[in-house]
Formats: sequence, C-alpha cells, structure tokens
Amino acid sequence: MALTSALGRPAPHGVADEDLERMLLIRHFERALLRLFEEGLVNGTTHTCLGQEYIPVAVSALLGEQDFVFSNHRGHGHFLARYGDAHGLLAEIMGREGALCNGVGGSQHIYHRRFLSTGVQGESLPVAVGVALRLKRLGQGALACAYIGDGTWGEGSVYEALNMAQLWRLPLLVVVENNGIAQSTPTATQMAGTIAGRAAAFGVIHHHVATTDIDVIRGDLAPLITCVREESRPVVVEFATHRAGPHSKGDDTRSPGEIALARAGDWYDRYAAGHPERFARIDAEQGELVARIADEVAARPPSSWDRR
Amino acid sequence: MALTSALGRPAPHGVADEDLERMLLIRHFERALLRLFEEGLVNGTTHTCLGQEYIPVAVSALLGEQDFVFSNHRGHGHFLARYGDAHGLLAEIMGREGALCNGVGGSQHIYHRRFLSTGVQGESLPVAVGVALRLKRLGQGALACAYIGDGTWGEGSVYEALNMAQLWRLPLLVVVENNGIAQSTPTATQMAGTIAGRAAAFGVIHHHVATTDIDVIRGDLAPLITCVREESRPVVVEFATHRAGPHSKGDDTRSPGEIALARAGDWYDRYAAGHPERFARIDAEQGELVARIADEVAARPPSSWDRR
Amino acid sequence: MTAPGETALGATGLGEPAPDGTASGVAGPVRVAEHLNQALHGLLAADPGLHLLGEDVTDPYGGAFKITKGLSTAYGDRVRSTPLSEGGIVGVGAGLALAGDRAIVEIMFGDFVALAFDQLLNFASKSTAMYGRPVDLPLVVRCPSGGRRGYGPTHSQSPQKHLVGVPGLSLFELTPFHDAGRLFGHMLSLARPCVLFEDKVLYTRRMCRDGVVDDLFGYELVGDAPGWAVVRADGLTDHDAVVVAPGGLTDRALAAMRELLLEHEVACALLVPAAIYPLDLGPVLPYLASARAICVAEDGTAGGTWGAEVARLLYPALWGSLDRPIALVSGADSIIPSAPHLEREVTVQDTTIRDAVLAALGS
Amino acid sequence: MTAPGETALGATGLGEPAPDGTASGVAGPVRVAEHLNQALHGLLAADPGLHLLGEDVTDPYGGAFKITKGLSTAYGDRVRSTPLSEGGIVGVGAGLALAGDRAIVEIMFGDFVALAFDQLLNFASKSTAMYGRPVDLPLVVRCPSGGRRGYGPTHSQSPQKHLVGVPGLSLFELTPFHDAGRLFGHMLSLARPCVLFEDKVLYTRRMCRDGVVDDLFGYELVGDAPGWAVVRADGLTDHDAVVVAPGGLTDRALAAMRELLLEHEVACALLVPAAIYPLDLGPVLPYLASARAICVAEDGTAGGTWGAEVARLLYPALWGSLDRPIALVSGADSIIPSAPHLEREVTVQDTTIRDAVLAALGS
Ligand SMILES: Cc1ncc(C[n+]2csc(CCOP(=O)(O)OP(=O)(O)O)c2C)c(N)n1
Ligand SMILES: Cc1ncc(C[n+]2csc(CCOP(=O)(O)OP(=O)(O)O)c2C)c(N)n1
Ligand SMILES: [Mg+2]
Ligand SMILES: [Mg+2]
Repeated sequence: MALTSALGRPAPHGVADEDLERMLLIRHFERALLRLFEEGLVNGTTHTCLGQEYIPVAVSALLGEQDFVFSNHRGHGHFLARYGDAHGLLAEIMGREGALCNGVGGSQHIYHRRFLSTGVQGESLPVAVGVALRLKRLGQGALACAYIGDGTWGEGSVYEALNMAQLWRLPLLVVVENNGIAQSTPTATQMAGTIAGRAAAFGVIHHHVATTDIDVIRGDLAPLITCVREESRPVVVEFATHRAGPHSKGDDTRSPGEIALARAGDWYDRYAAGHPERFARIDAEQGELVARIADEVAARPPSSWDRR
Repeated sequence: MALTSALGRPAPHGVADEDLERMLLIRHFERALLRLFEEGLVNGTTHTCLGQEYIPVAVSALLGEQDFVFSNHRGHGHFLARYGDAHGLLAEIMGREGALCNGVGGSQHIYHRRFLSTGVQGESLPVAVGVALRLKRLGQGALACAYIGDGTWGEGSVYEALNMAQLWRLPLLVVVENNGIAQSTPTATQMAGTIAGRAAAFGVIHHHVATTDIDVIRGDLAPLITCVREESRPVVVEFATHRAGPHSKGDDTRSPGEIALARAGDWYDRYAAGHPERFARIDAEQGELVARIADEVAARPPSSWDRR
Repeated sequence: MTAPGETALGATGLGEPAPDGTASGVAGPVRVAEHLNQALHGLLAADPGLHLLGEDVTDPYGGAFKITKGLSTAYGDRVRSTPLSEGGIVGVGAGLALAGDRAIVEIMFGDFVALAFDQLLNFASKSTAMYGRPVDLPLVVRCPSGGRRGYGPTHSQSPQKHLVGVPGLSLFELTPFHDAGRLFGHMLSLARPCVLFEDKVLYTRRMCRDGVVDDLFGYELVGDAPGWAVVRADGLTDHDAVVVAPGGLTDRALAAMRELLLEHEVACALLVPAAIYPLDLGPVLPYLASARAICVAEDGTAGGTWGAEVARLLYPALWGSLDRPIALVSGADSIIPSAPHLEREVTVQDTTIRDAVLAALGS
Repeated sequence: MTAPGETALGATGLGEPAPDGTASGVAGPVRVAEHLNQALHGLLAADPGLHLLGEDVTDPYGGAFKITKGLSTAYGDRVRSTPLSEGGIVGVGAGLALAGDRAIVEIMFGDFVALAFDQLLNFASKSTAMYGRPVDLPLVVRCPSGGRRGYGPTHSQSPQKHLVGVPGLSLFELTPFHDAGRLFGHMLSLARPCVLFEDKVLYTRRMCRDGVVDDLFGYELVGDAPGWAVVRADGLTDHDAVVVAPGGLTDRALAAMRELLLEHEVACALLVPAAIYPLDLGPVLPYLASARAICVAEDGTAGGTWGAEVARLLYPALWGSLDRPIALVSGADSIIPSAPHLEREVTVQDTTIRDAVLAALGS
C-alpha cells in the first residue's frame, strides 16, 4: 500500500477483488463492443475507455447514492463503475429490449437513476452546477460529479460553470480524464497552459493523480471529496491517463510509437503482473461474463419506444 | 516622472497637453451625452466611460495605424482616444448626418477604419483572435487590441479566445478595464479568482496597472506591447479603475459611499490639482469645444441610410 | 439598458394610448412590467422550490427592466444575480429543474439567447425525450425582446422564429390579456423547457382586464389554458378580416384596427395566443374561417418567420374557404438600426398592419 | 464519429443504389466526400488568403468525415486543427474574413453550430450591415448534418431551419448535382457569411455529371449560379408532381420518384436548390406551376421548417393555379434516436416522400 503516486510501478497487492472485477468488467465490455462493431452487429458510434477503466472504479466507491454523476461520450466505464448493469448498457448500445433508455440515447446519451451522459462536450458542466445548487440547498452532503476530458477544456461553458461553482461554493467534483489527446489532437496543440492553472484561475482546488493504483487514488481523494461535501466547495481532480484504444472505432492515427506509449501506461498489464493468479482468474471470469452478456443481449428483440 | 504605480498620488507635471486635451474631450463628450439624454435629445441607450478616460488615452498612443481595435458597449473613450472624431461619434449616437455609421450602429456598434465595437459582451475576443491571425501572417508587427470589462470574464468566449491566442502565439492585446462592477453587480460577486490568475491559466502574460498617470502607464506598457508585436504573444493588461458615473443613464444603485469611493478614484481631480492652470484652461477649451459640437450636430438633419 | 422609471412611451417615440385607453401615468389597470413583477412575487412565495436567475436581477437594481424588483429582498438566494454567462445560467436552470426544483432564467436582452442556443436545443429540450422516457424539466427562460426603443441591432431583436420547431421546447409570449401568474403556472406545470418572450415596449403598457380593452374594443379568452385572446369591437359579431399576432404586437394591431374600423369601415378581429409554439389553432378556427382576409403579424425579421409556420397550418386547415393568400407582416429583412427614424423604417408599425389588411381585402 | 473508410452504405442501413445507379465500390463518378475534398484542395491552392479551421481537420486524421484529408499537408498552417471551441472558431473565421482573408470553418457535427449561434446571428451576419454600410465578410461555415447513421440525438440533426431568416446570412446545401468548387467560389464571392449543410449520408454517394443521374433519370441546372438542379425521367417533358428538396434528400426523393413512375405511373420532377436561403424561386416557377401537386421535403424536424418558408413563398406565387395545399414532408417532431430501427421511424424515408406525393395527388 505504500506506493507513491508515480506511474510505472507494479500494482499493489491489496487491491480488492471487487475493484479488479469492476475494472475487468469494463475492459471486457469495451473489447466486446469493438468486436461487435467489427462484426457489424452494432452501428452508429461508440467511444471506449480502454486504459482509463480504473478512474471511474476509483471514484465511484467514494460516491453515494444521492450523488449525481454527469458523464460524456466516453461514458461506459463511468456507468458500469457506478451501477454495474452491463446488460442494460449493452442493450442500450445495441438497441435491444431491456435497454437503459429504450435504445433512444445509445452509447452517448444515458440517463439512469443519478447518472446522466450527453454527447455535446462541456454542456453538462453548467447543468451540474445547477444540480449542485439544488443538492447544497438540500443540505445532505450530496455532490454533483462531472467527468470531462482534457479537450473539453476548449469549450467556454467549462469556465462559465467553474466560475459559478466557486462563486456560489457548490459541491461540484470535476473529474478530468487527461489522456493527452482529444480525438486526434494532442493536448499540447489544443490546450495552452495547464488544467491546474485553469482551476487556480477560479480559486478552485485542484488535485493531480498520476497513479493507476486505485487504493492510493482513493486515499488521496477521500479527504478532498469530504471537503466538497462538508465545505461545499468545488474541486477539480485531474487524472493523467492514457487512451489505449482508438478515439472511436478504427480511427487511431497516432504513430505506432505513440500508441505503444499509451499502451505502456495501461493499468491492465501492471495489475496482471502484480497479482498473477487472482488477476488471471478474475480476468477470465469477467471475459466469460461479458461474452455471455453479449450473446444474451444480441439475441433479444429490438427495443421499443413510446414516443408519444 | 518618478511616480509609483499606486493610486492616490498627485498627478505628474509632465503630462502632455494633447493627452490632457484628449482625456478632457472624452470627459466633456460623455457629460454632454448624459445631458442630451436628460433633455430628451437622444434616446436608446448609452454607456459613458466617466472615470476611465485615461485608459484609452494611455493605450492609443502605443497603437499604430495598422493595429485593429475592438471595443465594447462603453466605447466612446476608446474611439475618441484613437480617432478623435467627436462630430462623427455624436452624430452617430444622435442619428444625424455625418454619423460614423449613418446612425445605424449607434453608441454600441461602431466600425470606422480599424476600430470596431459590438454590444454583445465577449463576442469580439474570438474575432480579434482571427484578426490577429491575419496580422501575424502579414508580418508587419501590427496587433489586435480588444477592450473588455471585468464582468465580461463571465463569458466563455473569453477563454476560448485566450486559449487559441496563446496556442497560436498571436499578437493580441487584451485591455481589461476592471472598474469593480458589471452593470450593478460588484466584481466579487461575479468573478471567482482573479484576472491575473485567468491569464496565467493559459500561460498568457498579465500586467496590472493601478495608476492613472498616463506617462507611467505608457512607460510600463511600451515594452509589453513591443513583446506582443515582436514575439507575437498575447498579453492581458488589467487596469484597476473606477466607474465614476452610472452604468447607463440614471441607473446607479450603488450606495452613496460606494459612489464616493468610485469618484475618489477619478483622475480628473488629481490632474486638476497637479496642473491647476493648464488643466483649467484645457478643461474650459474642451468643454466649449464639445458644447459647440453638440449644438452643431444637434442642428443637423437626420442621417440617411441606404439599406438595399 | 434603460434607467429605472424610464420605460415611458416617450422613450419609444410612439404616441399611441395604452391598450386600455388610459393615458400613461393615469390610474387604471397596472402596467405590464408591474403585473409581471407581481406575478413573480406570487410564484416565488407559493413555491419554495422555484429559483430565479439572471444578470443584475437582485435588489436594489432589480433587473435591467425592473421586472425582478423586490424579489431578492423577499426570497433571498433563490433569486440570484449571475455572472455574464447566458449559456451557463440556462444550463444551471436546467440542472435545478432536472434535480427536482423549478427555475426561471432571465436573459437580459432576448438577443443574447443566442448564447444559450446549445443549452436549449441540445440539452434542455433534448433531455425531455432523448433518454427514451419523459423527463421533467420545468424551466422558463425569459427573453425581453423587440425593438422600438433605439437600443440598436444587437439589443432589439425578436428571436422567436429561431426557436420555433425545437422538439420539446415550448414558446410563449407575454400579452396584455393573459394573467402572467397563470401563464407561468401553466408553463411550469408542463415540466418542459419554455421560452417566454416579453416585448420591451409592452412592459410600459397597461394590462387589460374584465374583457375591456378600451372605449372601442373588448376581448375574451378562448380555448384551453393559456388560450387565445379574441379582441373585437364591442357589439360587432362578425368581421371582415382577422389579424393573428403575438402579444408584443397588440398596441400596433389595435391602432390599425381602430383606424380600419373608423376610417375604412373594415371590422377586424385580433387573435392573440399566449402559447406561440406549438400552436393550437383549434379554438380560433371559426374566427379565421369566417374572415375574408387573414393577416399574421410579428416583430421578427422577414424570412423563415413564425407567421410562415402559422400559415403552413392555416392553408390546409382553411383550404376551400380561403379566397386569397394569407398576408404575412413582419419586420424587414434587415438589421434594426439604432436611430429611431431608421429603426421605424424596418420595424412593424400600426400602418404596416393596416396596409396589409387593406391590401389583403383588395381595397 | 466515423472511422476512415467506414462511410459506406452499410453503415447507414440503407440499400438504395447510388444516385448514378452504380453500385458502391464500382468505378464511376467520384463520391461526394472525395469531390468535396478535391474542391477544397482546388480552392486552397488557388487562393493564398483562404483558411480552413476546424476540430481534427489536419492530417493524418483529416477531419471526422475525412473531408479535409491532405489539406494541411499541402497548405500548411492555413489549415488548422482547433481546440473544441465551436463558438470561438466561428469568431476566428469571422475575424480572418473581416481583416481581408477568407475562411472556411468546419463544425464537426452540424448539431454543434448551436454553440456558434451567437457568432453567426449577432456578429458575422450583423457586421455585414449594422455599421451602416456593406462590410465584406467572406466566411463559410460547414455543417455535416442529418441522421440515418445511428449517431444519436445530438449528432444527427438538420439545423437548417433554425438559421433560416437571419438577415445577412445565406444558407446552402451540398447536392450531388452542383460542383462543390463552383459552389464555394460562389459563396466566397458573396463576401457574406454562409452556412453550408452537408448531408452525412450524401458524403457516401456519387456525384452526378453530364446530365446523367441513373438509368432512368437525368438532370439539368437552371437559373443563375449556383442554380437549381431539375431532375426528371429521361424523355418525359411534363410531370404530375414536383418534389422540392435540398441535396441531402436526393437519394430518397429519387427512390420515391422511381417507384412512383414505375409502379404508379406518376411522373415527378425533383427540384434541388444549392442555395436554400434566401431562395430564388424564379427559375423553377414554370415547373411548379405546371404540376398537379407540390411536395417540399426536408430532413429537419416538423414545425417551423424550411418547407414552411418555401410554402409561404409558393402560395402567393402560384395562387390560382394551385388546386390543393402544398404537401410538406419533414422529420417527425421528435428527437432522433440512436437505434436504427427507432431512428427510421422519425426520419424521412423514400416511402415518406412517395406517400406524400400520392396523398397530394389524391391517389
Ligand atoms: C461540442 C462538441 N464538439 C465536438 C465534439 C466531437 N468530439 C467528441 S469527443 C471529442 C474529443 C474530446 O476530447 P477529450 O475531452 O479530451 O475527451 P476524450 O475523447 O479524450 O476522452 C470531440 C472533438 C463533441 N462531441 N461536442
Ligand atoms: C452577452 C451580453 N450579456 C449581457 C449584456 C448586458 N450588459 C451590458 S454591459 C454589462 C456589464 C458589463 O460589465 P463589464 O464587462 O465589467 O463592463 P463595464 O460595464 O463595467 O464597463 C451587461 C451585463 C451584454 N451587452 N452582452
Ligand atoms: Mg482527451
Ligand atoms: Mg466592469
């Protein structure tokens, strides 16, 4: 457990089974999706979170039932980490019976209990501010949590939201998945300055996470999230992470070297090396589970929708 | 000339006649406008820059003919400092013959040579970035200069623009007139953090000006503006200033104490005290000049416009 | 921006009497601005989950048009002055509404709703349906709109037409006939995002009540809430022409109708819906079907108008009984100049409506 | 987002042949996406003051729909990948245009033009007129639009109708009949802001050339540049019905016309304008006047449609010769679902157009 926050160390031995399970559920889910797309069994679009699965798994354990989560285009992991319902999510993406949103929303537009994703970058942050305003008034310590990418900091709405969140001292947790790229554009060519600086510009607390060790991450984040709840203050948590897969499907124009670098940052091999047997067992289990889910959902009839 | 940058000192003896003339031209122009409104000779809306006249007078001397200036709702001073054409401006506001824009734009929408103002806050910054991109490509050292208020930092467009300006290393000078208020809302209740922090967030150079001494201001700004031109970098210059008058006309709901404080920051009394005779003479001259202009323009026929 | 108390007729250059025929300043029904303010007081008092957000809406300023005066004093931080962030505050309103509260957002000038277009089109309205089931989102965005005050091209627009036809988004316009409190109640009860347009000159006019408009005209409300106001000359039961117009046009439509009646012996009925989109024409079809000419008037610029939407509904509905095309009156296809003499050239005047009716009747 | 090379018909679930009748993959006229890409190459090569900005437009990615492939390699930093800042980059384009250059801005999905609505409505278009004299502002904003690809509610819209009627803003739509290079030349020569809508499925279809559409249909261009394409069955000189539609509808309109002709013996003419607003109906009035039924089709959702604007122009122009109302076909008044079987329910199909024509003819 005495790991530092740096990348590239072996994974800790203490990781809980359920965390490994959840991370691997997401991994296999995303892999299955890419396969289904290749086989022509799904169409439209999808964005997998390969390489980033540990982030929502680390964060979700710190969230309560009353917290409201906002997600984005790359949201399968955010959803599965929180609610685990892979059947419902896959059915949504495939437009089958039992879909979370009757197949209407699809991969990018999910609203389930207190989880909402949208496909327009940056748009959800002001909405999260509004939700946080309501939650603050309720006074039960709940927060609004919004996941955004590094590229999303190009949108003006992000700043309008941060300003209001800090002015009004709202319980807003912004989780930034800085994977160094936006679609095809490296962060350095779409972002001047830093995310830390941008939080500081508004007097908002910023915390940087460079490890993939979820226990370490949780240990660091717990007091911050308590601060969001108890002091009702916005906090920005930035994860330095890696997108191990394509932006969407087959659209990775990074050089082989860049892709290798992104994959080298993947938590998967590190956790596999750290807990060889446990990992192999759970990995196999989750792989089979997802395969079964995919077969089951693929066999379902199309979703139906009462549009009135 | 050895003044510090702090407020509240007597004005320097070295101020040039033409600077005093220009500041007082603007002062009398704005006062005349409020009078004309009260007399019902002008309608619509107007925003005077009473108390802030020294800013564009200080800045304009550092601008060249090829530089492109973007102004906002409170733009009479910006225009007069640059082009001095009080007849054309007043005719524009009164909708009379000889109007800069045929009376179509009015107080807030002026386009004359390389000066353009618009009434939607924040909208001009991305446009200024585009102009700066063209100017950089021309390679003649010209810059785009945009005046904005403190309240305008609420708009997301400001951040979209700053990001691009810094990413692309563009010659953009942002002049912030931080008068501590936006319409009726004090800066502290509409802005979290600081303008300095917001520039820093993007890696943009920021300079703070706390004096009303235009020679000192120019001395400080000259090397920065050279840097904008020669290194093609954006710079934010923030003036701590005071709005001595209402936001628009008769809509000042500040407490008497707040208004007194704003008036105490006025350059006018300080310059008057610093150069009693010269000031009195020029003040009288400019007052008469503006009165003559007002009479002359008011006697003109309405503007005409070919709208096609 | 206007100064407090400066919203008088003089500022608009228009000399028509208030709709109720009382001279301005004389006692009588309350001004629309005041009525709206009172309605907001009532709503905030009755609903502890209702918020009002906007730039400079708190006391002592009470909003650029003073519509929110007294509200922050009475209801504390449920009434909130915001930074200049039109997109952001509409998003905040949507978030409050999504989370179980209700929100009213004031856009200082309706022109700036353009900055919130994404939040309205891609979030608030979409969210009511794109998650595969109905989602409540009780949000009202208030947009002071219209010209005739010399505020210039970016502060005088009537952006209604750009928001027509967004699935899930309902549009309303303030009228002097519809009780504002009931109208807000209706909008919030839809639990769907709504945009309310409020004509800036209408603010300065008086509400009508008890069926009385002025010495010549009376009105009744027909149809389900919020319904249409049907305005006709007292005692007249049939009419030659119908003018359909949102509330902001009332003053000019009435002036035109008065002149048409008194000088041209043309009887007109004026139909004013509070709900301008979607439009329920059912209750007023009888009035339309019996008219020899129909004129749809609005303040937006020409092209892609609200009137075109009304007309596309009316042509098939009245096919057979229509013996001439529907006349559409709108602002010119032009920016709106600042100078009053130029502004007048491009904005709808009473004479514009009068001439359109006469032309439609072939007189 | 689509992957490179993944723009084939299969992805849309539609099985119609390409407009020229060639099967996809078979040699023949170039695909629309490629044609557009070549046009942009030509424009950037010819005009050293022309810029192209957008998210992910540079190589090797070459844009989400690959329309800009090769451009940054050939023309350096005049082709610029930008941050995610739709409002900002339209402003930058306007600035370039204002300062004497020319700019094309790509909005990755047309849905996001909502974020640039203020820049278009309140800056770019206003600036051409609000300073009291004409100001040049040669700017083209490109909007990939339309559904039928399963991209879901926020990535499938046809926002044309919301931009109709902005004074100073001209709207265009890509068609398989109009040369894209000439169309861009026309738009830039207007020196006014323009928005070009580009149907995402049309990208995958082939251009038509030399007057040939397929084995059955041919086309000619009429009117001043960019003009209208008039599509009719070869050898037929008169027609029962006319379909008016922007370029994105071409595939479905043609499929409908084929079936109408072969199965129902109904001859249709299809009229496709490249300039959709303002609309110059002059050149095609003869075709319209001689038809027994007129159907205007578009992909936007119902309500406040482009078709309503076309209809409000046509009713008075054809009054007397019209013996039934104009039929308007549009998407449903609905968000556009992701799942293809649900998306199909709310988007315009060839059968929608066929049925509307038959209904209008009373068959
Ligand atoms: C407003 C808006 N602009 C553009 C897009 C298209 N788009 C989807 S994801 C994406 C890149 C986002 O980058 P980032 O925020 O870093 O998230 P990541 O994809 O890396 O997880 C873009 C440009 C969008 N969905 N919304
Ligand atoms: C987008 C937009 N929102 C609101 C307004 C109305 N408005 C005009 S000036 C102003 C306050 C601006 O404050 P600041 O930027 O500090 O400039 P100051 O008036 O103090 O010079 C407001 C809210 C506007 N013109 N544009
Ligand atoms: Mg990223
Ligand atoms: Mg200010």
